[in-house]
Amino acid sequence: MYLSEAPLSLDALLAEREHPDCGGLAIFGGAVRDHHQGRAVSRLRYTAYAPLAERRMRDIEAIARDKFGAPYCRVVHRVGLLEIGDVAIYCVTRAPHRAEAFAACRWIVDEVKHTVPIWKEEFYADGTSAFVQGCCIRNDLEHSHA
Amino acid sequence: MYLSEAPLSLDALLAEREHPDCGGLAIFGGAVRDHHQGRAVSRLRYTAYAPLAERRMRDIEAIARDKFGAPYCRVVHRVGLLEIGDVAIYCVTRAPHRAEAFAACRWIVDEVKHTVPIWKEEFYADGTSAFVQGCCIRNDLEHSHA
Amino acid sequence: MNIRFEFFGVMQRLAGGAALEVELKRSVTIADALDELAALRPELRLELTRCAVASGDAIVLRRDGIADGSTLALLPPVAGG
Amino acid sequence: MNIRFEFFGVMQRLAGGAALEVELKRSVTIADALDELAALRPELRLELTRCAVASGDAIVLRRDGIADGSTLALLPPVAGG
Repeated sequence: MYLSEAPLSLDALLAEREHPDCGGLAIFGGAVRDHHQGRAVSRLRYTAYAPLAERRMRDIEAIARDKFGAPYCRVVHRVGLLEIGDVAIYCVTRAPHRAEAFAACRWIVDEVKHTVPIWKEEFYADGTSAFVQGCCIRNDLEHSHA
Repeated sequence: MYLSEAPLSLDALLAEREHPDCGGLAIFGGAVRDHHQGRAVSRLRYTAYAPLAERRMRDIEAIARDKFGAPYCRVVHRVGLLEIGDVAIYCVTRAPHRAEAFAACRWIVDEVKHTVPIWKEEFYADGTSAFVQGCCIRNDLEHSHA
Repeated sequence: MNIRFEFFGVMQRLAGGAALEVELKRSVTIADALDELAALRPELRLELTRCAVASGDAIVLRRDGIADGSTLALLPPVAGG
Repeated sequence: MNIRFEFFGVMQRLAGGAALEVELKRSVTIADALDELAALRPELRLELTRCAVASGDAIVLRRDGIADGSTLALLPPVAGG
């Protein structure tokens, strides 16, 4: 499971497997903040293009396992309406030592933010809303026509 | 609570407070591995000098809050006999953004390992045991007589 | 040929809907198809330059060809996490 | 004067116990006290050079003075986490 309409469960991710060879467990959780760039945020909506999002999240996990030597790498992202304090993303990594676990965790979260087709719409206390400026994921800008 | 004979509860640490201004949650867990420097480990015993250990862990949290701008920093360490897979240390940090949360978490874990009077005795599959080589915490080596 | 465009993120707001089926007259490549879409819906033109285009679970390039009956997902800059 | 030494980590194994009460003859500083302990228990001498010394929740230095009835915790290199 990569995308979830239901609240994310850290316990479920932690229970997925036993890891007697992994001494380091790193976790990142990204929660909804009550403000962004000076504006009061009341809630968020995340949407995703699921076919590519799930494929990329799976690929990111696999790359991280190799790149950092972290045998267990998992990342999940919430979609739908979220309230302040709700967790939008959890990443859990396990590696023999803490350095690799931290590095893998950080890298995965950055990759998901920068490359996975997920969008964040902020709803403000004043009743307006806006999509948060993001990262362009075109990989053909040299060949651009449109 | 800084030192615990009972198994550490991550849920308890996560529930300690609400943090509407903190979007980044970083967690580190250090678990007992089944081997160390090529030897098969069957269990560990952690012991501590509690008066100084607890004071230092409290100080490390306070320094991390200031140093990294991470309003919530907590670290707990298990003492007593631990089995393979048992968690020896949990560190939980919350900050407005993920960079500070990760940095604070990493720094705290390193500080605890290097400066807090806790000792690790490894019991091997062959029935022997040894204290793990650690970090000297004397701060008066210039004035050393003994 | 008939192409179904699907809109995500801010594209959905700009397009006023989740999808649009269009009969394209002269398109051979993805780039052609986006040009025809922009001609039909000028309000999408600027944001289209920032969109990746996906078909199923893969990104397709502007120079790639298109087939009748395709669905193209238009993916503006992403902001998960 | 009477001093109680408490042993932690590998010091406890070397000393064969958790604590030792000693009547010191000629000690003024912590360094003196550790010298007298090492004279009484030569098997501790090497590891003592790597020990920090604590009194309550504070580290004390080799040059600090000692008082009759003190308890000194001997803390070898640490390895938590």
